[in-house]
Amino acid sequence: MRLMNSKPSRGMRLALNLLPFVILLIIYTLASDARLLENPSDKLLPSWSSFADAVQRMAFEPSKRTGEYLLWVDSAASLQRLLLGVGISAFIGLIVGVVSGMLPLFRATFSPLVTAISLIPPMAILPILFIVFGLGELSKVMLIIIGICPILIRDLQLRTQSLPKEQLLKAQTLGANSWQIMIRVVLPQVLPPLVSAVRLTLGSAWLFLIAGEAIAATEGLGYRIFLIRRYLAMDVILPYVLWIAVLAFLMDTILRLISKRAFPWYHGRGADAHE
Amino acid sequence: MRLMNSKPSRGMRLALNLLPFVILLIIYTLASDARLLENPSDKLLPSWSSFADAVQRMAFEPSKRTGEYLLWVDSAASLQRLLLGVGISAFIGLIVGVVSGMLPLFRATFSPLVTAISLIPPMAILPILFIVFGLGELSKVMLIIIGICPILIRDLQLRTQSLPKEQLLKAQTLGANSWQIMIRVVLPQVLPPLVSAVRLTLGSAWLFLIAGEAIAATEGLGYRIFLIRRYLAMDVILPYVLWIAVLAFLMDTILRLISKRAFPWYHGRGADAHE
Amino acid sequence: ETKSKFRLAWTIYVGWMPWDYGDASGIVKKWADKYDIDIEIVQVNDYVESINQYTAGGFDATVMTNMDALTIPAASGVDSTALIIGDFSNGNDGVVLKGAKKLADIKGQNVNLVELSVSHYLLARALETVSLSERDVRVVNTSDADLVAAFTTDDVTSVTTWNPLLSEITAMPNTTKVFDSSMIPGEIIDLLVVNTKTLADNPKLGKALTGAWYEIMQTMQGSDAEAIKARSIMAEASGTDLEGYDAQLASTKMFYSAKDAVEFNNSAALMSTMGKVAEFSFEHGLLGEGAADAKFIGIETPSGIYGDKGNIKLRFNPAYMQMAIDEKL
Amino acid sequence: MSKAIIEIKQVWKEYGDHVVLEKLNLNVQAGEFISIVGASGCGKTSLLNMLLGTEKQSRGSILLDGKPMPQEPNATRGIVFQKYSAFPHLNALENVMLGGEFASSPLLGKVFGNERKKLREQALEMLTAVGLADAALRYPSELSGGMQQRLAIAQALIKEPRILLLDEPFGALDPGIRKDMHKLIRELWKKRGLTVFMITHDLSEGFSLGSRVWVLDKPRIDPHQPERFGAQVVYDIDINSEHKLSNSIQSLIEKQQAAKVAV
Amino acid sequence: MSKAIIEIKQVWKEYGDHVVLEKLNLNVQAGEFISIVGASGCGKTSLLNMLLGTEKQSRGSILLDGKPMPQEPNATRGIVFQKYSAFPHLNALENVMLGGEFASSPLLGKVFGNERKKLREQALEMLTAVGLADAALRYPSELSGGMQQRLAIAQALIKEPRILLLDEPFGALDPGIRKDMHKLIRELWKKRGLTVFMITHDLSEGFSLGSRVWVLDKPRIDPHQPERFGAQVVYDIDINSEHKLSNSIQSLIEKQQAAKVAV
Ligand SMILES: Nc1ncnc2c1ncn2[C@@H]1O[C@H](COP(=O)(O)OP(=O)(O)OP(=O)(O)O)[C@@H](O)[C@H]1O
Ligand SMILES: Nc1ncnc2c1ncn2[C@@H]1O[C@H](COP(=O)(O)OP(=O)(O)OP(=O)(O)O)[C@@H](O)[C@H]1O
Ligand SMILES: [Mg+2]
Ligand SMILES: [Mg+2]
Repeated sequence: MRLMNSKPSRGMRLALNLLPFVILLIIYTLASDARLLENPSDKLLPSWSSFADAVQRMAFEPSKRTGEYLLWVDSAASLQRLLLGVGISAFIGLIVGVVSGMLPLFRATFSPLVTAISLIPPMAILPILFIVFGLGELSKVMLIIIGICPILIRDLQLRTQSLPKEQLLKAQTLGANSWQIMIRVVLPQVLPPLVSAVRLTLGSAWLFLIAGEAIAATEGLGYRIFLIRRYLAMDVILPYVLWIAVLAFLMDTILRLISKRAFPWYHGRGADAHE
Repeated sequence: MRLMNSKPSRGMRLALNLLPFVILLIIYTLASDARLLENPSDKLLPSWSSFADAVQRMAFEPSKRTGEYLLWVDSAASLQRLLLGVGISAFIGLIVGVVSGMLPLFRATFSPLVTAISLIPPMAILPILFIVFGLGELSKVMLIIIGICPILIRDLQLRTQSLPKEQLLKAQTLGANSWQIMIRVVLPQVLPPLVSAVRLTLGSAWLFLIAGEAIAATEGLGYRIFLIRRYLAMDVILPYVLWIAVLAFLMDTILRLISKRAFPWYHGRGADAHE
Repeated sequence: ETKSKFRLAWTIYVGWMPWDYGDASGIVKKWADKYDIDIEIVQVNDYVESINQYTAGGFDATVMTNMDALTIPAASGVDSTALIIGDFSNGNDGVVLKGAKKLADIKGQNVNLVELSVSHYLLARALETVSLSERDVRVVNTSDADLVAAFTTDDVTSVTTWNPLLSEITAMPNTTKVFDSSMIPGEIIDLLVVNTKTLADNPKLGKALTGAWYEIMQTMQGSDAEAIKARSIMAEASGTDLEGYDAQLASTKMFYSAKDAVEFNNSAALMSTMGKVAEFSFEHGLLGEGAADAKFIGIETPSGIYGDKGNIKLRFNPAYMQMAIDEKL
Repeated sequence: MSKAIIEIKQVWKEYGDHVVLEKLNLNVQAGEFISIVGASGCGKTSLLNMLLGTEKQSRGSILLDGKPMPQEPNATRGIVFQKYSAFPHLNALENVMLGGEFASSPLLGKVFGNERKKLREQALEMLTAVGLADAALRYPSELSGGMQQRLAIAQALIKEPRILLLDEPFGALDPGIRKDMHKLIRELWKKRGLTVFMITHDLSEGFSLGSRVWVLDKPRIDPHQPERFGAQVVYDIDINSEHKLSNSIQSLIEKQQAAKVAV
Repeated sequence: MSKAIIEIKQVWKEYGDHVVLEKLNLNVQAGEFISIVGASGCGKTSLLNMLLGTEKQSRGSILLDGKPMPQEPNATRGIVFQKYSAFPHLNALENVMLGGEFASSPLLGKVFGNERKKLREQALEMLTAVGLADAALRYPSELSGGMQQRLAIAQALIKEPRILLLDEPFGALDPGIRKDMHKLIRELWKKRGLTVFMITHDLSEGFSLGSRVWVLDKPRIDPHQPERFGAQVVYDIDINSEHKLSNSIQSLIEKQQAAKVAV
């Protein structure tokens, strides 16, 4: 049988899924043990018990300084910034993208500007951003917005433009004006692609969040990682990184489920599998 | 006439295209003049002549310290890292993506791992990267690779999986084995999507490049921006940012043209406009 | 103009942690209330960013070293005053080599440090002592957050940095601190810098800050329970523990009393130090393209003015610290 | 003879140098069913687009009720395309209600309460008329190709357009389903007194449905510059009065057509 | 009677609880042209997939030349789908040459020099046979639907398969073009002595092309559990010997079919 035709059984697949993770864990344990044997105060590859201690300390014991449970305070702060940034970006992306996709006059005016902005790596203008927007919450949220909004706008504009021309004509023959077509025909149809686009840009949003928090913040997941990076406290950094990955995964999953629930016509069996 | 049906004429469109840029330039000039009037040695919004001086100095005069033409040295260093990182990522993305898309056994083993990796913001694991790959060129290239490779792999896997099943069956009825199908049927067909995917990830690649250079380097565009930030020399930072945007634009354009040239069957009039 | 709301930025460093304690313990608020003003204490992760913000007008007061006060705000034409001299580094900054035992071995090596910072200055001064120059090494700009991680890799053989990074690095096996700031005492000075014009228009700000600072100094000194508690809080905020923080304090010459600070401020050594710093900064292009020589920017100290008298942008003015001594606050 | 609903006078359609249609002179009475046939690319859709108002003739004039044709689609002319006709995010019922909602609610394009109930009833009636009563709550993607076209027709008819434009409405359907659709469209046309223009590639469909058939073709061809001359209506066949004649012509055309296609 | 090329013995096809096909018992002689018709979803493609080797029967056995059917597609059985049949990144000539290249070059799947020349000639011959000689250097996207299907057929035939499987090969084509394709496929079948299985939705196509027609349908239906019973071959009509009979059956089926579709 050709290799491409041989499919693993259910149980086999699960085993294969887990295999690389198990191997990684084993390698880590061996390497960590070897290093710690040589130098017991080595911080690079902490033992599993150090991880447990660190998690216990960060998540379940109040900080001496502020009495706060740091992991949760950091998570709340970061999530709030992320959701604000992504939410505002999605809103702007939707409105500007749809209007720009529908109205040639608007598109001619703003599309080149959006393209130009999207070419500038936000990291390069970080210093400028902080000067313009200050060091408060605003600048962190703005960094996310500047980073992902142009992508969302361009995607939504493309989606709007690629709606079948026939639909827009049909709506006109039903007596609709531009505004009605926008809110009843175009907007609802680009919502599911908006959710997909947001899911795709979430990774970048996390990046910008961490970069922003690294420079100016007093709490947040990125802040904490950068703060303790100076001490190479891997026992805290690695759990934080994993926690970020878990949060990212949860957000992606939630968005996927919301989209499935809210837009059955998009994910229905008829329309071929938009995952 | 409905707003959505009114299209600007050719000349009108050009004028609209330029409008926001002209407005931005005017606003900048006014703001800069006002600030400089108050404090002539203000560095935040330099005058146009300071920009000209700075560009002249960075691009066309040898540096006093090293005798190098800094802009070009920086550009060469950054471009080399970028091209290496993106090139290697594209190569890995193509190979792993195609194999993973074609072979269910391989996919079951590696796909969850790639997903997990893609969830981790590379910025958060920078210290780990440095420790593993050192501080040299390798770590900067690796940062780019770790940042964009998972995206490319997942995209290429999806593209491979979404090739019509009929094609793969047809190839089998023509007597091909898995290897032949891979190199003659699948690989050539996912090359154009690979180019599109690379174009989409170029923005992220620049981001990671700049982040990497900001952390440890002796030359490079990101290095210079973050170094010069120490004395707020906007007259150099802004031209550098613009220059990065120009480079990004050129790379995107070149990739687009290459794709058009190399894959006429993909961009042909029959296949509806893959931009 | 006079105003009633002020913003002070601080960054994590042993000599600046008292500001965090002053904020957390309410001492700053107490003094602000006394003068009927508001002072917001803002922590900024990134040191350079906090100075940039100050220069752009985002903060009224910011902590920084004497060198950065000259090269960033003063060089950008923002007239600044060193309101409080908090401490100088007395071993808190150092040059560390891997393997080698003496400073001269640094020749030909890559040196990882935050370029154009006081570390860079320290390295230049260190090289002078063994008759080397910057051309004999290769400086690699490396962000402070990643220096410790960087040092664990094989390609990094020498670094110049400050605490707490320095103690993390020297704690690693096979390392030698071949030079530190205790060999150039009083040259790396940590200041609270205030915009001169704001200070002139709002003397209340200077009084409140100075008053608060010396009350904090009083509290954190010694080994009574309250001092321990204060230093524990500072330790945690900087990501370490009491023991680690005390170790850092040990290599810092804190001016706990205003008297010492004023004395240091008025000494002739300060002016000659600033002269060295200005020359270093000029050589590295830090004074801006308009600077014809190191004396382009005027620096006012009680013992005289260094540089251009017509372009004074940095002032060491002991007036408010003197008020603290005189208990006029 | 009654006043024509549509008059096409000396109409040319050109894209740059490319002459697509030339010198069309045609009058259409209300209630006619005009089938338009012709080789691929000869300009059928261009003609329909001019009637819809999305494209403007290059020369000449097109009159609707004696007045120039509005330069935009509107509710007087309904349209059904080969595909993409229904809105995928609305179920069948909502698709049909949409036209009424646009008219009653300029701001939201959506109505509630009693008004909604009324619209709903009308829409259900229309769905019943096209045989989709049972599928009222299904999304277009859950409907077969034939059902989607029925839906598109229902959607167009609820606005009671005087003119119905069909661009290969059954081109994507299986032969069995086509026959049902023919029956449906014939009934609707007769019952509602519509004026219908239908483009089709299927000659027998064109002849069996239409009351009049227009055959578009280029009467002259310059082999070196095929774009120099446009297509005209080379045959304009009234099915009712000339049924005999048309039969013979039909076989003639079929042969011609087959010969062309074979290239 | 000669040995059957394909024997289907007591074959059932189930997906989980859903019985798609039940108790099929059929023998096919080399050189037969079997048209398979039946309602949508009744299991025609499932049957073809078992013959192709991409799906396995749930029970029973399928024999090819008396041996179990290989469980993978291979060069003995060519296939033409309704679409996606040609490789879009190769021009027509390269598409047809590909089969030969696979055979001659296991490593690269690509041949050069003299061998290439030979393959090229064979491929051109095949393209000429299907009437695509002039379009040899065009990409599939530059070919019309009909031309693409010709190309797919040429591509399949160059491997000289003994069995040709067609799944609604002309379903997406216009009626005029369909007729040409019928002529082509009939010629190729006769000339090359192929055994052909063709699924079609068009009854007249099935009857006019096939030497034998299988009509798939469910003989029993449980209205509450429609998935309990699978389809069988309810009519197995030999066109040559029973032409008269088949005509009457055809009209019967057509009526049945039409009634179903109208739902
Ligand atoms: N917007 C346009 N710009 C330039 N040429 C066009 C445009 N629209 C159509 N054409 C050309 O006009 C000719 C007629 O096109 P049209 O779509 O009207 O043909 P048709 O008869 O509907 O063909 P088909 O049967 O394939 O739908 C074609 O040659 C086409 O290439
Ligand atoms: N992989 C599968 N898993 C589950 N059910 C399937 C699968 N493939 C087909 N079916 C079901 O089997 C039945 C027969 O499908 P099949 O594709 O063979 O029908 P068909 O006769 O070819 O229909 P059509 O004329 O629409 O092509 C359908 O009800 C379908 O839903
Ligand atoms: Mg057309
Ligand atoms: Mg099928």
